[in-house]
Amino acid sequence: MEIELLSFGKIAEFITVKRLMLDGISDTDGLKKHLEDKFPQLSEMKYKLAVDKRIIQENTILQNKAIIAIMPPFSGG
Amino acid sequence: MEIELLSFGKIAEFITVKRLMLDGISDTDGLKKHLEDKFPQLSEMKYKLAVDKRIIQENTILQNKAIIAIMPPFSGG
Amino acid sequence: MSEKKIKNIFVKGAIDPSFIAESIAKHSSKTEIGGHSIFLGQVRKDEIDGKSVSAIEYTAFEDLALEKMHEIRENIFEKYPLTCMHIYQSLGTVKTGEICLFVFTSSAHRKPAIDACEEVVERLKAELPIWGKELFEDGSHQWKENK
Amino acid sequence: MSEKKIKNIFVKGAIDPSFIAESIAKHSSKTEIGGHSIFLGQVRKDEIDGKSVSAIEYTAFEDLALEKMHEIRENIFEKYPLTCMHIYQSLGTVKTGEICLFVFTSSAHRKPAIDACEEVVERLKAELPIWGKELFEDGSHQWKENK
Repeated sequence: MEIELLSFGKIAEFITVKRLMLDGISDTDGLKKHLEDKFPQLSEMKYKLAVDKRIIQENTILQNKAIIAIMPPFSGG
Repeated sequence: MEIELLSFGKIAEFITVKRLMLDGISDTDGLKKHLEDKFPQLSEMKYKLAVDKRIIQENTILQNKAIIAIMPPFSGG
Repeated sequence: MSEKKIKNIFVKGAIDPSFIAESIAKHSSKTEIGGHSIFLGQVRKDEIDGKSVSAIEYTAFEDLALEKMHEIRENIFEKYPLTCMHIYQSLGTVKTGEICLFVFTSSAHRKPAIDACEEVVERLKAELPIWGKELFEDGSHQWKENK
Repeated sequence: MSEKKIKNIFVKGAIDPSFIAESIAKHSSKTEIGGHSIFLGQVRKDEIDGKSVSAIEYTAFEDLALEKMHEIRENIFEKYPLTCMHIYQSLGTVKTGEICLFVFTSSAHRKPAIDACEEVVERLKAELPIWGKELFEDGSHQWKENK
């Protein structure tokens, strides 16, 4: 399965890859573990995921070609 | 004793006298009764007095030449 | 704020939006500010018994109002960590749709500015000897009452 | 408000005080309005370890932010009897002392405008995917965190 990655703010400084091939990963919990292994800085910070432009609060099944946004805490305003 | 009267808002429409000679009246309770007798409209509305630019909450002794403001409910802003 | 310097708050007629813009712009040099809260009162075209308000004519017991405002200002500065506070109230005639009150508070973080602004508006309306006379299009009038 | 018309809130760079004045002036024809509440965010020259912030550079996940803002807008209009609500957030670089956020609510009586304005500011800061990068005078940076 292939997903598209959008990273923002501080996270965009160390996750610059735009596309990811996932093997044996089918949901966002699996994706989080994969990303935190690959980018240890991520495991030290708070972040949220959005799947296809919807912020998710709980584990979510991933579809092929999903667009995943990785977002650090918001600081607008 | 002579006092100066300042009337405002709706009250200025019916109390137009600027000076008042008071006989046998020594405090604001006495003055209120006197004014309400003389201007019956006053007894039908809420109003506050200020003596020498201080809004009074309770009965206050009047001095000669006191400046008394008669003020209907405020409506600034 | 402890010396007794009474600031004027009264302006003749409506408050122009360009005056508000200038007030805001003046704060760009105060770089410790993070948030501004502004309240504007606008004269409403109320309808009463089929008659429309065309303007409000404001009068005040000015000396007493300014002293009272000074007291409120000192209370508010004691209560909230504000950088600045500016207050302007119209006297004379202000037409419907025009601005008659401008309260402007600023602080490093948003909360004090927001809370102080609201409190100033409430206290100004309740405590300042100012009266609004609602003028109708047919020449009649009624005295405004604050809620 | 029920049809899905997503309004843009983003403006490039700082928000000019004259733009705020124009926004206010446009409401003079809405004579059912009695009160406007405005919140302005201004970029603060914070000092961190002896270094001063010179600007904030804002980025956003724009699509998601606009959808979220639309949802907040609908909630706020359901909750408060507002006449209007306008929201502008800067993207790109905003220097210290400049305005980066403009929230503007209006209602017949003051309370809904004041409460709605505060709620919009709080929700915007908490819920919109926007990020501020504080740029220091020496070229370094840190990512802003909302409190």
